[in-house]
Formats: sequence, C-alpha cells, structure tokens
Amino acid sequence: MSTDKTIDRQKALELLRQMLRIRRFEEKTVELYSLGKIRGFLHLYIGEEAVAVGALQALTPEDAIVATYREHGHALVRGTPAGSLMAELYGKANGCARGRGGSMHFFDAARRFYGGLAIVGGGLPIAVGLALADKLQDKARVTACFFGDGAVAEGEFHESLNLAALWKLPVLFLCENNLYAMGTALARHQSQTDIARKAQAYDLPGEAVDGMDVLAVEAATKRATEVVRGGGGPYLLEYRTYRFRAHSMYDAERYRTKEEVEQWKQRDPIVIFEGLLREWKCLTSDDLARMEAAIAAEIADAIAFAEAGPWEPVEDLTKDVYTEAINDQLSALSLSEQKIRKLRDEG
Amino acid sequence: MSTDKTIDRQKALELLRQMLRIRRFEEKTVELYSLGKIRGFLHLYIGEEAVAVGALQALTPEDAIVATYREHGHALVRGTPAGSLMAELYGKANGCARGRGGSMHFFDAARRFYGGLAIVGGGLPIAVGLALADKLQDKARVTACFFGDGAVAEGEFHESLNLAALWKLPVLFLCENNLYAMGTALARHQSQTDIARKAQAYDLPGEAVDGMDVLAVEAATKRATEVVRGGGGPYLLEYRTYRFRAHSMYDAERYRTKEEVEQWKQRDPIVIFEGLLREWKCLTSDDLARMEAAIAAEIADAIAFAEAGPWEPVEDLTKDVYTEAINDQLSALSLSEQKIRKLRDEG
Amino acid sequence: MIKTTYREAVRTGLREALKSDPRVFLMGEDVGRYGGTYACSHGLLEEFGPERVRDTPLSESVFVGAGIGAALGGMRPIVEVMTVNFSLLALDQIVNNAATIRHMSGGQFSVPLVVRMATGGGRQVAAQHSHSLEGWYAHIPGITVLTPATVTDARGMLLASVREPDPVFIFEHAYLYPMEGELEEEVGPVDISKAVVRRPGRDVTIITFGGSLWKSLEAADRLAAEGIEAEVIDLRVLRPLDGATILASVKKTHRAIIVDEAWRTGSFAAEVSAQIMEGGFYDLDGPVARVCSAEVPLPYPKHLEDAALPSVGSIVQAVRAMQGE
Amino acid sequence: MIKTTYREAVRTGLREALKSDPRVFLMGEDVGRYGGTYACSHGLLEEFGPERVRDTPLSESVFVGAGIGAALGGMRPIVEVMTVNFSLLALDQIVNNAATIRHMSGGQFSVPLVVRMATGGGRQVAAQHSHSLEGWYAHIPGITVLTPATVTDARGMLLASVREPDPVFIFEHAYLYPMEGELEEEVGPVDISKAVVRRPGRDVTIITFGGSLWKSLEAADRLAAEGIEAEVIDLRVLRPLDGATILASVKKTHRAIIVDEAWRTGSFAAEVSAQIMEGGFYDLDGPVARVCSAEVPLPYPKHLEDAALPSVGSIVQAVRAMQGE
Ligand SMILES: Cc1ncc(C[n+]2csc(CCOP(=O)(O)OP(=O)(O)O)c2C)c(N)n1
Ligand SMILES: Cc1ncc(C[n+]2csc(CCOP(=O)(O)OP(=O)(O)O)c2C)c(N)n1
Ligand SMILES: [Mg+2]
Ligand SMILES: [Mg+2]
Repeated sequence: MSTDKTIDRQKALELLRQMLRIRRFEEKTVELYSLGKIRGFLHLYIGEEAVAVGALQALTPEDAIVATYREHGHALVRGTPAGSLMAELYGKANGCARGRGGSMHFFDAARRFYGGLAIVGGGLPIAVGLALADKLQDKARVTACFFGDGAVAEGEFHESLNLAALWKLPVLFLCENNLYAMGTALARHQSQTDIARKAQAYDLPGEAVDGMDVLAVEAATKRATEVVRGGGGPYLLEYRTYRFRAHSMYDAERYRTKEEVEQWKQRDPIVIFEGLLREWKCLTSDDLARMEAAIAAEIADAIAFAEAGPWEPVEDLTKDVYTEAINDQLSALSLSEQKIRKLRDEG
Repeated sequence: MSTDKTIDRQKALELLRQMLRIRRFEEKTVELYSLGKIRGFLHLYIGEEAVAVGALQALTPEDAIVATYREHGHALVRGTPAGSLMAELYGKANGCARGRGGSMHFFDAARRFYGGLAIVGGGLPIAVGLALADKLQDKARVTACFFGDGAVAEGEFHESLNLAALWKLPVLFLCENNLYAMGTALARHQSQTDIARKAQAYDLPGEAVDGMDVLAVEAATKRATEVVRGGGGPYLLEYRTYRFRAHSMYDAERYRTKEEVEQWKQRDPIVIFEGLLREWKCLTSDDLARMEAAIAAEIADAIAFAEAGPWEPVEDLTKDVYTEAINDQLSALSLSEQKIRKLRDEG
Repeated sequence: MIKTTYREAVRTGLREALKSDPRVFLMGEDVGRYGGTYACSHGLLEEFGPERVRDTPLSESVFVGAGIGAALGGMRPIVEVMTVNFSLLALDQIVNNAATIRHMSGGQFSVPLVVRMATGGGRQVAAQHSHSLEGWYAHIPGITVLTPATVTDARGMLLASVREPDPVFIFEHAYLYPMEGELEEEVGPVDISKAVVRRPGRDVTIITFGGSLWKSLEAADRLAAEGIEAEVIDLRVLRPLDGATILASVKKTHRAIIVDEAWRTGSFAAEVSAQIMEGGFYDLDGPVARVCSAEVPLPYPKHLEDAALPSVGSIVQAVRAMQGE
Repeated sequence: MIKTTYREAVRTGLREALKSDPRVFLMGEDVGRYGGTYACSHGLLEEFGPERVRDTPLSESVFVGAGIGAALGGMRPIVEVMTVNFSLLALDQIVNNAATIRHMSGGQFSVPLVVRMATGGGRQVAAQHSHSLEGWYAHIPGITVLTPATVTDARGMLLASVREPDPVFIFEHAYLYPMEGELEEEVGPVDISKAVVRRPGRDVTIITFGGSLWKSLEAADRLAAEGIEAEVIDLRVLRPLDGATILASVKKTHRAIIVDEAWRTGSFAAEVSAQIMEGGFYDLDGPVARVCSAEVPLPYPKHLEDAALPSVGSIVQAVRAMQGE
C-alpha cells in the first residue's frame, strides 16, 4: 500500500466513493437479478474495484475505453449515469445501449466507451484500431483496453501487442489478473504466469501492480499513460487482483476454496483504503455514512429511472442493423429496398 | 561455422548430398514449372537447405514432422522417394498424396510426415496435438514443427507455445527465419525481432542458430531434441537463414535489393559446407562429381516416375472426403446413403 | 426407462465414452474443475483424472487444432468448445485442417475427432452469445454435423460419434440442457445418418432440428386442435443430410415448412427448401416456407429476443398462412 | 472507354479512394512493398506513403479488428485480407464485432469499414487456398457483401463502399484479375444495391455472380446456338439480396438455374432457390436447379479441379436437362 500521505483529501475521498459506488451498485444488481429484473449473464466486479477506479484517473475525457463483459465499474467511473446503466441492465430503452446489450454490452459514445465486448480477447484488436485512428489523425489521445488474465492466452492478445508495438500506437493494455479465467486458475492456463513479463516478447514496457491498492493502480497507470501519450508506444500493465464473487450468477465455485477467497477478502480494496484514510485522518464515520447515504440515493434513483424506462418497441427490432435502415419486416425478399443508401451525398 | 573437424566423413558427405539433392530437385522443378508440368503455387527452399538437412538429423523414424507449403526439402530428407514427390508436383496418382495436394501438401504416413500445410501458423496446433497424443500414449516420440518467421505473428504461434509449455508436450518448434514473410521484412512484422527470445514469454527454452551452417543446425537441434525427448517440454529454435529465390513463382521481389540477396548468397550453405569439406580433406572434385551424377540420375528417375504416373480417375474425385465413402455422384440428395458407416464394428 | 435431463444425458454419454475406450479424452475450457459451463462434465475430472479430462486455456484455435493433431496421433479426442460463438476462433483449423486432411492426403490420414458445442439463443445473453451457426458447419465437406434434440440423441449421438473415423461436430442447444426426457438406461450409440419423423401427420411437413424441434411439436399440437395434422421431421443430422426422409414426407403432405433458428438469409432452412425444390417440386401444392430468426444481432431484452426468434406462434401462423394458399 | 484489366480497375479504384478522402487508408499483408499479392496495390505505397498504405504482420484477426477500431475512431479503412481462405482467422472480429456494434450499441457507433479479399478456385492451388465462402458472409446481418464480376464493378463498387457507413465486404474472384474489359475513364461509385441482367433472354434465367458470371455468359452463347435463349443475372450484391430482379426474370422465363462456385450444400445458391420458391413458385414451369462445386476439398490436378467446379459444359447440360422436363 502506498504511504504517500500528502494525497489530497478530496481526491482520496472521491476514490473511496467511486469504489463504494461500484460495490453498492453491484450488490443491488444481485438483488435485482434474483427478482428477475435483470437477466442473462451478470458478471460482478466486486473485489476488483480499485483497478477501474485507480486506472481511470489517468484518462482524460478524450481518451477511449474498451472493456469486457465485466465492465459495470468502468462505466460507472467513466461517468455514464448510474440510471442509464441500470436501465441497460433492465433491458430498457433508456439504457446506455437502448437496452439491447444488457450487462455485457455497455456503450457510451459521449464518453468514448466502446463496450462491453463479450468475446474474450475480442476487444484488443478494436483498441489497437482506435489508437491507430488517433495516430493517423494526429490526436494525442490514448485508448485504454481492459481484459482479463484469461484473455492473455488468446491469439488476439499476441497479435494485438505485436501490432501496437510495431506501429507504436497509443494503447494501454490493462490486464485485470484476478487469478482465474472462469474456473481455470492462472497456473493452469499460462505456462509463464508472470503476465507483465510477456511485454518483452513485443519489446514494450510491462509492469505488475498491486490491484487491490487504488493508489498504486492510479500511480502506475498515470506513469504508463504518460509514456503512451508521449508517443512511446503501447504499455502493458498487469493489475493483480481478485474476484470475490462467482464468475457470473451461475457458478458453484468448485475450483477454489472458501479459505482462499476469505484470505483475499482480507485485502478488500475498499476496506483497506477506508482504513488508511481513517488512519490518515481523512475520513470520519460521519463522512462515510454521508457517502453511503448519497450512494444509496443515487442507486435508488437509478432503479427508479430503470423501472420507469420504456421497452424498445418491437417494431424497432431491426433498426440500426444498418445505418438508417428502416424497419425490415423480416421479409428477406425485399431487403434491398429496405436499406436506404445515399451513395453520392454521404460524407 | 562449426570447426569440429572430428566429424565423420561419411556423415559429412551425406549432409552435403542431402543439401545438394534438395537444390537440384528444386532447380529442376523450376524448369518443369515453365514447361507447365507443375502448376499452382511453388515455393522453393533454395538457400535454406541447411535447416531441413541439419534439423532432421535429430529425429528418429518414429518422430513426427509438420511442415509448411515450403516443404520439398523436409520431405526429401525425411526419405520420401523423390519420384513420389515429383509425381505429387505433377498431380499424378502415384504422388505422395495421390496428386491431390501438389507442392504445398506433401503427406507421407509411413514416415509420419503430416503435411505440407499451407495456412501460415496452421500447423502449430496440429503439432501440439500430435505431441499430446504421444504423451497420453506414453511414447517417447517428438514432433518437429517447422514454420516461418511470418507465422510468429499469428495468434496460433502464441496459443501453441503456451499450451505445449503448459502441458510439457514434446514439440520442437522450429522457426525458419528467412527474414521475410513474403514481401514483409522481419522488422516490419515483428516488434521484437529476436524470435528465440519470445520463448521466455512461455517459460520454455529458446535459442537462435545460424541456419546457413548445417553442422550448427544439427548440433543445436540434437541438443534441443534431447531435452524434449527427455520430458523437458517444448523447445523453440530459431534458424537464421535466407531464401535466395522469389517467395513463389510469381514475385517481382520489389521488397529487397539485389545486393542484399547477393550478400546472402555469399553464405550459400552448400558452397560453404563444400569448401569446408575440401579444406578438411573430406571431399575431392571427383567425389563431388560422382555425387552430382547420382543426384542427377535420381532426379531423372523421379521425373520418369512422375511422367509415367496415371492421373487419378475423375470418378474418384470425392473418394476419401469421408472414410470409405463411395463415389458421391455430386447428388446432395442422397449423400446420407453414400457414406458407409459401421457404427458398431468399427475399432 | 429413466427420467433424465439433456445435460445429464450428455454427461453420462461422456462418461460412457471415456470408460469404453482408453483413447478417448476430453478437453476444453472449464471442462474439469469447473465441471463444464453447462455442468455437462461435472464429476468426470474426479473420476478419470486430469490426463483424460483436460482444462485448456482460452485458446480455441489451438485446442481444436490440438484435437485434430491428437486424433491424427491415434487418440479419440472429444473437444468441448464452450459455445458456437467462440468456435469462430477455431474455424480455420476446422475448415482448413479437420475437414481437408483425409482427402488432401489421399486417404492416408484420418481425423477421428468429436467437437461438441452449445448453440442457439433464447437465454437473453445478447448479440455475441446467441448465434446459431450449425448451418455454416453443414456447408463443409469432410465433417459430420449433428444436432441432438432429445435426451436419447444427446447421449447416443455422442457415443456414435466417438466411433466415427472422421470429424463429427455436435451442436447442443443451450436451451435444452435442463430439459427432461425419457432415456433407455442402457442406450448405446444411435444411428447418425437418418432424420426421423417425430410426429406423423398428413397436411403439412414441419422440418426442423435442435432446439426448434420442441417449438415445432408444440405448434403441431396447436394446429391439430384446429384440424391441421402436421408431420414433424427432426433432421438430427445436417450433414450428410437425409433428403429421402424429407422428400417421402413431402410426397405425402404436399406442403412443407422449415423451422431454423438461424438468420433467414443463408440459413440451413434455405438448403432444405432448395432440396425440396429439386427433388419434390412436383409433389408440392404450394411453396415451401421458412420460419427463421430475424436478420438482426440478437438483442438482450426478452420481448425483442422473443420477437426475433422462431416461436410456437410464428410457426402456427406460417402453417395457417400456407393452408390458405 | 478504356481497355483495362480487373486488377488495374481495383488498383485505380484504391488510388481514387485514397485520393478522394484523407480518412481512407489501406492495410493488409503485403499491400505495400510487395504491391499486393495480386498486384492490386502496386505503386500505392510510393504514391501515398507508409502511413496510408500499411503492410501488416500475418495477423488476420488483429488487422481486421484494427480496421473495425479505426473505423470506429473516425477513419475509413480499406483492409485487404489476402484471400478468403485466411479470413477464417478474422471471422470472430467480423461476426461478433463488425456486424454487431452498430445495432448492439443502439445506433451509437458506426463501422465504416471496407474489407476486400480474393476468393474462388480454378488456379490449381488446392484444398486450403480455393474456398468460395462469400455465401457464408451473406448470412451475417449488419454487413454488405459485394461480388464484382466486371471491371466497372471492380472499381466502382470499391468507390461506393468507402462511402458506406457500415461494413462492406468485397469478394474479388482471383481468376478475374488478369481479365480485360471496357471501363469508362471517369467512372465513379456504382450502385451497390441491385442485381443486373447481363444478357436478356426468354427461356431460362441463369442466376450467378463473381467468377461464374463469365462461364454463365459463355454457356448462354452456346445455348443460344441451340435455340435456347438464356437470361443471365449477375447478382452483384449478395447481401442485401435484390430479390425483385430475380423474381421479375423468373416471371418471364419460368425456369431458373443458379450457378455458384461454393460447395452445393449450404451454398448461396440454396438461398436464391429458396427465395424463388417463396416468391416465384407459381411462375415456375419446373424446379429451380443449382450448378455448384462438388462437395470435396478442391484437389490440385487440373482435371480433378475442373471436374469439381462449375463449368460452361455443366451449366449448358443443366439447362438442357431442364428444358427436357
Ligand atoms: C473467446 C471466448 N471464449 C470463451 C468465453 C467464455 N468466457 C467468458 S468469460 C470467461 C473467462 C475469462 O477470464 P478472464 O479473461 O480472466 O476474465 P475474468 O472473467 O476473470 O474477468 C470465459 C471462458 C468467451 N466469452 N469468449
Ligand atoms: C494465414 C495465412 N495468411 C496469409 C497467407 C499467404 N502467405 C503464404 S506464405 C506467406 C508468407 C509466410 O512467411 P513465413 O512464415 O516467413 O514463411 P516463408 O514463406 O518465408 O518460408 C503468406 C503471407 C497464408 N498462406 N496463410
Ligand atoms: Mg480472470
Ligand atoms: Mg519467412
């Protein structure tokens, strides 16, 4: 744990608040899932909050984010309103992706949040491309690409790091190493378990960070981002963290012991940071109570927003399969008429 | 160049002879290509002969080989008769794959030669699987998997090395680094051009060898094979070599200079080894002339064998799409009847 | 007869296969410690050990390719690709290696590989997790494509597949895993070359497979109440397709409709329609119809997903519409 | 009008696209120094520089995915996947990302990406290099699938595609690159929504696309000599398919045959047949036929490859057989 006590109090409280927001938001989604309000897959970030909260401190609003199906936290910290996210989890049309994506597919163009992509490893090439676009357009933006330790085994990890390094593209490759890919422990899916070290195979900098320490995450990510933004090419960060809950809602957790989970819970990033702030006299019990109350209110509002949201009309089912496509009445025979094309007047 | 003069003379002459065989065989295929006897893609190994010749010395007949579309040399050294290979290049039914594969798809079950696979990187997973089968069957065999520097960029390279290392499988990953993937130079396709070093990302041994020195290739491959056969898991060898000819028969070679090619030709593995043998008094001009004559005769026989070979009858077109499938008269409606199945009595 | 679930039928099939042949082994993501995403291999690691029940890294291309290699090397691998959605990452190995090696080598090598995967939509898991691509697989010569819809087929097709000398792909509709059915206790391998009539009828033939079988049977019940007797054919095997069973039925009913959960354009339903065109045109009283999925990445909300997928209602409606013609 | 080759038409199309829009760039294996495997980008690196003409490593998944990302990021990438055979390695990116992101994001993001690739057989490059998979691509909602058969389309479709807001896949039959044709010098973007009648006729409709167009036209000439006037339709766009043009022709000729170089089962020809079934059944005098490739990994020797692929002879024969019915 970082011991730099000169940290700004407001800033520190904000980090704590963001972690708590994620925790409380997700705890609520569990309830809503059992009520049947949320369906499909639901992957919780509980235990890993320090990663998204710390990492996103390094980004400006112009930067881009590509995340996975475990992206509630990233979207919350990025600033997408909790109501918009909750509505998405409900599948409502006021959700951040019009309700079409649900838990695994958050999108937010205004905040350059490019998913919520649910094929493991599938987001990395997209991030490389976003960074390439920035480079070609001479924009000093970076793209932050989150992925799990499991993704490291996919060929796309390899191809993406090589291409980004080769072309010196501004990508932050941010590995959330929570020691498991579903039920498969790191040592059972990686012959070399030191993920940061894999950076050498691509001649790019790589570094491992304690992912349970929000300040360490922030500091390392800021350092890396500076290199990347300065034209130094991509950077690989490995955040060592742990998932406290099941992989998704259905998971008997046969692959790890209760003791192991309990041990990691001793390192709960929120509890520890809270303790630290108290120790530093930055936080009182009153502060915390106020914070919790505000978060509870925010989440209550989010639920109300989701509950009140409309369902997308069934007539709009095929809207946006193509740009400005009008509703395709499932008639394959007239598809060509249904796609409005503006050959010559389009930008 | 290795300076161990204690090398057995017969052995040394055999290494030279094998390299010369490949060279002369391929020179002849160029003629035959311009005569239209050989068609499709034809990738020559000229300049790289020391790799296949040296590497294959480490293998026993029980070991397996997986190669690429640039595999004439490997098959020749492995012992598939030149006539059978030449007939394959002609597309004749007496070819090593009944003429169906041509230059890119040599197969030879008797010699455990599993292709001749033409999708770059596509052979690596197959090699991993062959090695897995050996391990599961407690056979002390190794699988030698050849691939180019270009294949290193493919995701399958990464996935294969990780899995083989994780499961400690007996695979020799043999990279023929000829500095180009078609027209793309190594430094334009790899951010880390030291290929052998990539082994560290998988916690397996990796080593670079002068691929123009047949003795160095042999020595390194034998060392590696010993480790692999002894249960040490996979090994990555990078042979640094060069392709003297075009990538395939159609290639304007705009991507490299004549000077570069000329410089590498100074390191012709055959010329150099021949010089060394003369220096060591292992080779006279007479020896060489006899060797050349025997090779010329072998190739002439191979051509005669190919010329005399029959074409596979058109009626057999769909034979062996499935096991014991009888000729499927292109009638999709009765496909199910055409596939003979032996549900219960099959091994 | 015992009552069992589809999931359990797959599991006992895997168990039986592992017991019956020492060359058989299982590999895939989370087939071991986790017990399989759909719990189809629960307990097998404990019973057969980590050599024969192998958890793989997330590397679809290499573990499918390694299955091909292991098959070439004398084993009888059963590879689980968690879902068809991820199998796209392994398609090069499947199309270019598994399907070609026997023919391309002039018959020197066989690839006795079984690949299982979950397929289909209907569980609100959205656009990247709901594909129905078994029709694509049925396009590839050199492989066999199976779509078990019953507990008996879920078990018996697996047992038949591990005895095949060539690659077999088994598509299990994820929606079916909890489904209960009756299973003969000692059922062994079943035929994997024929379609079967699951419900006889005289007025119209409903041709379907996999998860859509149950919707089709329910639709047939509803239609029966209206006096329309539908014959329901379960294709079971998409490749090689049993055209004879289809044509025999059409000859009797003179009308056919195909239910396929894939997107309509380029669906396997199109192939079946084309084959009826070619072999049964003069038996038809009207055009063959298709009930397929809407041409859209499958959305998450239930009402939209329901609207996109074939349903009992849309099948009934389509059949009614034909009768009017 | 200038005489030009298909290859040159693609090249000038690429050149025009790069000149007309600074957001356009080209990337793929060997598009730069090598000048393109089929020489389609020869000289472009020199003209536009290495930022806009980018040689990639052999990493199909990442460079197609990076094309998607760059399109999302405001560029107009043209990605060359050397051949359709290698595109299997990028299919996850195409199916799960390129095709879904617009819809799945509720219309927030567009993917204005163009992907070009060579397709088809007939050049004796054997089983792993001869696939015709454009029909598979046509199954995917969210993308447009083009198959230029003429020099005008080779150039004009590319120019139209770079103006599209959604992903477009262009399949160039490798056999056509050296083919000569007449091109309007200043031809710009062409329509990419309609099929066209390349040869009018009254007795039978031959529906085809890509490389098979020329075989079909030659077959039509031969048939004309026998007194059979075939109408030849070039589909041009496989997705979204222009069903109206097909049905209008069938209404006139009452007979149809589809020529498609893909393997027969699950070919795009099946889709066309099914659509005629659905929309033109009562116009038909006999069943729609298909001329496709044999269901076999394409072998290397010319006589076997010829036997496996559709040919002028097999098209003529198939049409003759229909007339007899
Ligand atoms: C290509 C692919 N294979 C398999 C899956 C199924 N799956 C979803 S999440 C997951 C585990 C991923 O582990 P990791 O990358 O470590 O991320 P984590 O869930 O731990 O955050 C798996 C196997 C998938 N979505 N995509
Ligand atoms: C996946 C794939 N992409 C592209 C190609 C086309 N291609 C054939 S050989 C080749 C170059 C391969 O280079 P390398 O691996 O270095 O082998 P070399 O030819 O130099 O022996 C390319 C791009 C292919 N066969 N497979
Ligand atoms: Mg993980
Ligand atoms: Mg090379």
